[in-house]
Amino acid sequence: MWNQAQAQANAAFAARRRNVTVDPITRLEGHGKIDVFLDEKGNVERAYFQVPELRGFEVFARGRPAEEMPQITSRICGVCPTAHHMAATKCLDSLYGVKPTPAGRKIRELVYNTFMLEDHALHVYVLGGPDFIVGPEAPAAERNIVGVIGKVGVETGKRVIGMRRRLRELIAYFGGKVVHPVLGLPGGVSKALNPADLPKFQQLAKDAVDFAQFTLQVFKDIVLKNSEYVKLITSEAYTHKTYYMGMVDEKNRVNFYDGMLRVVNPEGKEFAKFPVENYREYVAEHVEPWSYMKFCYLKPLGWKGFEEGAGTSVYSVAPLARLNASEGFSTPLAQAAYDEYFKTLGGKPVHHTLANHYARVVEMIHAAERMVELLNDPDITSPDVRTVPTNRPSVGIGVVEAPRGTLFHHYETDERGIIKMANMIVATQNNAARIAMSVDRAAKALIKNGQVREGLLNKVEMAFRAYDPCLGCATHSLPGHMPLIARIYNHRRELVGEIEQH
Amino acid sequence: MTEKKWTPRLVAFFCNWCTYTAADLAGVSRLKYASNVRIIRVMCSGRIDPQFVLEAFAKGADGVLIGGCHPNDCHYVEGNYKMLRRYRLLKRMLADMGIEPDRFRLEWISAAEGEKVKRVVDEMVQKLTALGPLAWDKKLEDWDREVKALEEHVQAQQTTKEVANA
Amino acid sequence: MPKPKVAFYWCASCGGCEETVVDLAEDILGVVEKVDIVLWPVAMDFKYADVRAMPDKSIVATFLNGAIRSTEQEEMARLLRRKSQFLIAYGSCAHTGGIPGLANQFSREEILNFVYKGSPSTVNETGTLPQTEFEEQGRRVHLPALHQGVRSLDQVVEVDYYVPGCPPTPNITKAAVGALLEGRLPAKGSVLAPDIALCDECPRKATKPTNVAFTEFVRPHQRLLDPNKCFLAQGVVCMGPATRSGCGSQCPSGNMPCTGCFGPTSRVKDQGAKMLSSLCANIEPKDEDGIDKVLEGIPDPVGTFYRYGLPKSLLRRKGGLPTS
Amino acid sequence: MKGTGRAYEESLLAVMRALGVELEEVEDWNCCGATAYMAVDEVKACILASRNLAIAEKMNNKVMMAPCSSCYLILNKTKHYLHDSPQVNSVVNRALKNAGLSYSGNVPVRHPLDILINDVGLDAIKKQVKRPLKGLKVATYYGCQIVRPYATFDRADNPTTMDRLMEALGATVVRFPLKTRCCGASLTGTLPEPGLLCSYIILKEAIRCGAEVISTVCPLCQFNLDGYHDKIAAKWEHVEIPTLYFTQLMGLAFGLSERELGLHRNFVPMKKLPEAQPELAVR
Amino acid sequence: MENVSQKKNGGEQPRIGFYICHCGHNIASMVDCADVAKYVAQLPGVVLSKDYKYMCSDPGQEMIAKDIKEHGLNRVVVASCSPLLHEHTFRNATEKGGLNPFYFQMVNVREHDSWVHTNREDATHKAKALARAAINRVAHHKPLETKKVPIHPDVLVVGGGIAGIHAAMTLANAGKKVILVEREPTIGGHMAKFDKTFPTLDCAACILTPKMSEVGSHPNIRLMTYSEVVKVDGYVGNYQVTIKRKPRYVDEELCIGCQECIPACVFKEPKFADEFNEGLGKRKPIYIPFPQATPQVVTIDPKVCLNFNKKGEVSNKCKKTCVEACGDKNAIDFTQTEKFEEIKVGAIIVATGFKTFDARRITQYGYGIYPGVYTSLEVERLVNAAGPTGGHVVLRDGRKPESIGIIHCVGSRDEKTNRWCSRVCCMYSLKLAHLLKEHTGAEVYNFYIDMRTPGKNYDEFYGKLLEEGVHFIRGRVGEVTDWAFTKEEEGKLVIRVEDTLAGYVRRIPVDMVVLSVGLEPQPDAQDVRRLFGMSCGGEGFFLERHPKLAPVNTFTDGIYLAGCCQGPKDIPDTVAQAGAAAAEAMQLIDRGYIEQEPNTAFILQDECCGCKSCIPLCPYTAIVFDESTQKAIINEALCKGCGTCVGSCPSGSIVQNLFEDDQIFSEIEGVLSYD
Repeated sequence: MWNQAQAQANAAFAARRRNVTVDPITRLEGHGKIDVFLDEKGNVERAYFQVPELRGFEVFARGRPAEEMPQITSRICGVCPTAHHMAATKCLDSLYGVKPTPAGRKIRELVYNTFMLEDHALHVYVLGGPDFIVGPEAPAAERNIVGVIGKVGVETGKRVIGMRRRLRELIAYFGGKVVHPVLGLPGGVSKALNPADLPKFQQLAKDAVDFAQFTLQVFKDIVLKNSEYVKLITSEAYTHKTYYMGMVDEKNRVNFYDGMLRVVNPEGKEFAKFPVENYREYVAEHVEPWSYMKFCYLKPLGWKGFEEGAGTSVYSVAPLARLNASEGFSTPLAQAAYDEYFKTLGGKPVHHTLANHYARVVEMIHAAERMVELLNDPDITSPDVRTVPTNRPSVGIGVVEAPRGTLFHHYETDERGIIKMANMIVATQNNAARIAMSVDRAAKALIKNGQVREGLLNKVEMAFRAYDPCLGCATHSLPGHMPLIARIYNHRRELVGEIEQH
Repeated sequence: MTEKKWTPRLVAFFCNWCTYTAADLAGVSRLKYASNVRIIRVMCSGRIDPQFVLEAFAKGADGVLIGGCHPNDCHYVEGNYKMLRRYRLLKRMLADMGIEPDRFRLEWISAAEGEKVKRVVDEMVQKLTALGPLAWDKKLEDWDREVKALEEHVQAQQTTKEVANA
Repeated sequence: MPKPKVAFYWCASCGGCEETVVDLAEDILGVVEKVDIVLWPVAMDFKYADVRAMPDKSIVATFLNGAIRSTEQEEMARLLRRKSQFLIAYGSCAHTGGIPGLANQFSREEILNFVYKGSPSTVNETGTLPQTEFEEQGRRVHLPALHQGVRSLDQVVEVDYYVPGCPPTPNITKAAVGALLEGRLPAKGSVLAPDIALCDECPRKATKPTNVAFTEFVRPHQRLLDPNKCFLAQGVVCMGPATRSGCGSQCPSGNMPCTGCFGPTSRVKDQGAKMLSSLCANIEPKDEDGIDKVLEGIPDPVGTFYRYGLPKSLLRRKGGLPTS
Repeated sequence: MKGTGRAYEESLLAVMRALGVELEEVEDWNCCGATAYMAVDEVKACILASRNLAIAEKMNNKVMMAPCSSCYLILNKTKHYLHDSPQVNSVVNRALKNAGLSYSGNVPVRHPLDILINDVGLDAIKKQVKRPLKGLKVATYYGCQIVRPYATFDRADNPTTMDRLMEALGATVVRFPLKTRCCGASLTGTLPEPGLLCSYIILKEAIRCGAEVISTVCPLCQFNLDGYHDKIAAKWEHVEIPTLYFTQLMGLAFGLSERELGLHRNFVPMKKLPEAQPELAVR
Repeated sequence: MENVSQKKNGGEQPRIGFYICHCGHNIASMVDCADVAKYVAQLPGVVLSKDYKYMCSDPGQEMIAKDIKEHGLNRVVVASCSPLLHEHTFRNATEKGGLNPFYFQMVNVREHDSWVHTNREDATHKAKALARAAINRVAHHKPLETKKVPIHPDVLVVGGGIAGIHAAMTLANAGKKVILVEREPTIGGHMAKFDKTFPTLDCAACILTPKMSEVGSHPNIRLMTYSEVVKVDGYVGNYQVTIKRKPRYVDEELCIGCQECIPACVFKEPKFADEFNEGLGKRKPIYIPFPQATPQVVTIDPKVCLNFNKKGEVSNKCKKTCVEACGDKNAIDFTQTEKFEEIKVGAIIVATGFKTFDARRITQYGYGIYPGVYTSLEVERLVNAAGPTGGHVVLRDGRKPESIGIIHCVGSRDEKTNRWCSRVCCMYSLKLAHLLKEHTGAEVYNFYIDMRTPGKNYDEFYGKLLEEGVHFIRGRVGEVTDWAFTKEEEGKLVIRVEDTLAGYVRRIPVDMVVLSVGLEPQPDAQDVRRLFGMSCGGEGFFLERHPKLAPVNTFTDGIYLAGCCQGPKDIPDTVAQAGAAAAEAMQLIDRGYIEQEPNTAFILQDECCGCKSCIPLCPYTAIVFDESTQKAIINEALCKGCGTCVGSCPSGSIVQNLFEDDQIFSEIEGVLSYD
């Protein structure tokens, strides 16, 4: 029996081996790769944006007890582990058909919004923000946290760092660890909030709201007041007309933790609104032979290629998309910022990729306000944090809005709750097609008649850094910062240029 | 070594008081059994650390046999039960790692049962012969070769690069 | 005198290790002053070319996290090995293979086939798979090849020290950096964490009785867990006794059992085997059926005992899989 | 059994009916190839026997009951041969194939005694007893074949199943050392002298042991012990004692009529019959 | 506890000396010793590698000592027989050479190789692999000190038959304190029931009873009759034994054995089966088994005494005339109850004897069916002057037998019952044939399979019987019945047998049939085995440590075997073996201490995390949790060295001396690396 299996495996391997050519002289680790091919005139014929790695969590999840998935899948990404942890935990609720206790649910939401705020802050100040705060033209060596601190002042820097630490303390309080927390179990969470600790967290929440608004102010002062930046944001190079997806509550307001999924078309009209359990009817993944990343599209429309506008089936997620796909926020300050956001950028929907940065700041405010609400909820300190599941498990689907967009987990188990099948669609993957388009667009816009202009790569990098692509999630490679290597081939397919950018 | 045809390699861990003595008895009684078995003596089957079993497989054993006193007869009261409990889960885990159940066996053999030593060893060697080589040590070597190959290539490539730079 | 050169790098990891370094927060600034960081992609720009250009051994210490799965990662690991005096395997993946190491129970083909063909949301009539070399209208693009299995760093290059954990805590990271800068280094090959198991620092230690005999194993979701009582005393599998301490027993403080990310002590070759041995020996029943009944509580021994260390276990990889 | 053993069949069927045991006659059964044939050509005998087994298997019965000791022995012997010897097995199955049959060895061959004691059970039998054989002294005679060489349901040296059965019927079982001694049946045909001697010894000893009736399990034995009293008287002395099938005795105890039990077919009449219990006498 | 092995082994480079023993031809015939030596010579750390005819011989041992000095060896490996046989020999040799004896490792290439394999190439191959394992292992050895534990000087003897009696006397006369435990009311065992003993025909009682009374009065012997061992704890040199004393309702101290109580009993006539006379005689509820019983103390049988009810409780229904008869001696005490007593001893001799085969199991011989059929043991009583018939051989129906058949091998050499030969039956059958002929003048027939008469003057005795005109018919008897075929047979028992010498089946009518029943293990042998941690052979007799070299030792040190509990044997062999067992016990306790294998375990205090996993695993509660240090510690004195805790310590913080992880890992690596 087992011998047969071995034989088959070997045969399969031998068969594959013929087309897997192990090429040891490979690209350097961690690079997203862009191969640009020119036509006779020296204009861009085609640019390939590649993601070079794959780990296969879906497969090695098999045979594991379902309750371990929140901890196992959080290792997909160490930057947004809480997103995976929470999606998996909700997936367990659905798997065991168990409803979390009020306290259990609210603690999850609290932790999740805290994480949202913390993660967005990381991006704004450390990963993506420097492009604007320090400036896109600034020397690379300064476009980092140190540079940011230089720009906004050590005090602010300390404030940012301090706030992030306190936010992460709250996550650690419930999750044991900040990176890869352990609180999630079907029917609730593992640990209750000790009333004695409530005040310090309430204080934190208040400070968080101030911090979020302060951040919005910083963004306005440094970015919006700078017409150069605004021109950049709204420029054609960074604009794609696609569909947008996001999770909304019963009133179509943004919700990170729970709700229905809503999709709007390039005109901003509702295209679909569906319960997460039906995701397979709306979302599909397309495979290209030149990347380990799969490309999502709207299943009812079919794969139409890397097209935009009316004919496209490509959709986008993450802050920009969430705001486009919703009709506001449930909290006042965020709602105000929401209205101002669309006013500033000329109404819904906003197609400017770089507007993600702005939308992100708006979301920070909502996350902070939710923290306040939840910490003032009497349920939050109830010791009754978990319902022990009693139903026979079979299929579970759990979805949350990760900082970088909609995150799908889907498990099928045997009656003991042992995983038979696991499927995950991670945030960045939803954006993969649009990112590829952005790269292609940037290349076409910036390479003319064989003239490869300097700064090309930074511009290209900005194009997708705005998505805050977590390729750690999508496959692997580094979160936020995406080192690049671009190779330029002429129409005779000869390598004519190679530029590294870090 | 001249290349002779493959025969299974069976590592046996026998407790000093019952099974090892039984193996001695088998000798004294001049019973004849397969020479593939290699007996390692421990004081009690309770001493047998699952690490030993894994190590034996990893180092190339095709099968592992554990011998202890019959239930209630353990020289140390209950050591054999401790081993039995480990055995039940270890066997399942080995299966999950692709090692067939027939390759791992626990037998109670009392000091008087030299006959049984013969029987069990012969049976097991027969089963292992049927199963064919496990050769875990070779598997790991092959696997290491996967990276060694690249190392050499990189070395070569590196030198050429340096030459180019210079 | 010039500041010692230090590098941080990542292979097949989730980025969580990098987060930990960022989590040193204020301390980062401190570190930055003491050393000259020549490579830290997560937070600072640099050029690989510069690294390649450096003379061998010119980097004092490289902290490398992540397991080795692709040819790229392997090549980079070799490069940094050459350039560094000390290569430090940072975090579970580099140390023992980490959670991605669980892929060693499956073949590369199983993974590719499910991800690109089998998964319920994938539409792939043509059965396309990513190719290491792909050509369309003469345009040829490459992808790095995936290795058959996942490896810990020391299964690819020589490693001087290990910093365990998934991720390592800021404390032991600080301690490690400190030890390096002040040259207080233990024997080569040491793990830079206490060589004593987790119970030693676990706040629940006192609540473990001396006569635990398991009549059942409880999976965490099956019962409400006492937030103060030893998990083993509650019948919940906790890897603490077989796992290095140094993390400050974070998971137990989150009211969940230890899953073993710090790896075994220096005296143990195979963390899983040891934990299995200790748990089983203490089972109450004496008859096979009774024993098996109790063991039903451990449905996935490999995932339970080798959650972070399958590639570094004695067997390393499931048998019968292609090896190269 | 249709011939000499007629009474056995009748009584057996009657008793089993009373006990609610379903019996199905093997369709188109043939001679088991016993005694004579077995002595000449074992393999051919096996083929004969296995044909019956094959048919029984085809009729998917659970067990095959062989009331005749010879048949019981031969069928079992055949089973053993087929099981132990691949050669015999192949020969036999080839032969069966021609007849469109096959035998896998699934149907066990069992003796009525075995079934009565171990399946039906003495309690069930006791329940059926209407006229206990009070005070009737029985010598239980098993004959040479049902416990040798395959002592499957009783021990070879000193079988007791029939003893227990008779006691259950209320009879008194006398100690009878010749329980399993040969009755000489197969000899009487060819060499009358020693054959009759065997029968004589058994009858004589039964009487000496104080038996009023011999209970037997085998048509041959019954015929032999029952049929030659005058010849024996002529040669040695007059030893008259009735020899009944154990099933006939059961029938009597169950209150069945002598006719349905075929008692009229016996040469030596059963003089002392258990007298009806008053309350039962009414019907 | 500071066992030396916590010191690392100096870290000096191993310089290993390897020796492979030919053991005459035992090893050399199947293993190419020279080739093995050649192979080992090139292994790392090996400085010399030799093969030699007899390593265990003096020259062999001296060679080791000499080489150590000359070649500066610091490790020694010998490949020869089983370590259970000669490990100590070679450790001493190693020590003579000035090394710590535990720098030695032994390879078993005889019992585990040359003796069990048939292909020289394979056997040699295996020898190399095993040798390599030992070479690997010995490099990890550490210096150890054997622990000396004092031995309790007293000895326990279990069973008061001739074996137990002789062993007890031997020890007592050597000045050892002995506790002799017997479960019956008197010592004497089977031998006390015999009439005469073969081949000398001297009266058993005459030679046994003096020994019995000696035992009873010996200052060094404490006699505990009507008692049973129920629990044995401890280990060699220090056993704690719990003994159950059954109430005999008579105070042994006060009873003087006058036996006036017996006639006084309310039962005027003895009417209960008398065990001592195999039920052929009768006794009263208050009785003494036989006149020379030791101790001379009566016993009351509550099962039949009127003063007890069915449940065996005192009912005081009886007039208790016995108590009156006893008068002011006040020996009779109905208040007695079961008592348990714990004693300490250094060594134990098990002499629990045998039981005779139950002849009922062979129904065709008619025992229990025909009154004329007897067992040999019954006949012993029948011919005995002190027996139930006063030595007159009369059948149960009062007749005097004119013809007697003695059937041999009843329950011996028989696939259906017991496979083994009981060794004594042929001889005692001859003895009984003689005695019966002597007493009755009857015709005596012996039915035998083979006559087995090895032993001093045994075969001569057989010859004597032939001259006496006893008939010998070779053939296993088919059946014994009472049905007559001819006039002569009427009223007789007819023995049907195939006379394999004459070659035809015979019917032999006799008046009396004697079944020479074989010897079997005691029915409770398995429980006793567990009690003392011994093993049983397939047939159920206790297993000796080595059939040749340790015939009275068991696998448990300090526990020895004597008499038929180890296997059927006659009186002289039994006595000789009892003496040997006594000598073994003496050489143990006279040493005053025993050296314990230093294979105890200890916990690395700095490394133990205090998870307490090991504590419940120790069957000797040697592991305790030290609240002050919050770590577990092992009490070395209590540790027996099973290593279960070591194999189970999740952080590898427990070490077992002599069986350290590294040592075993290196052994595994070794056995697999040579291929």
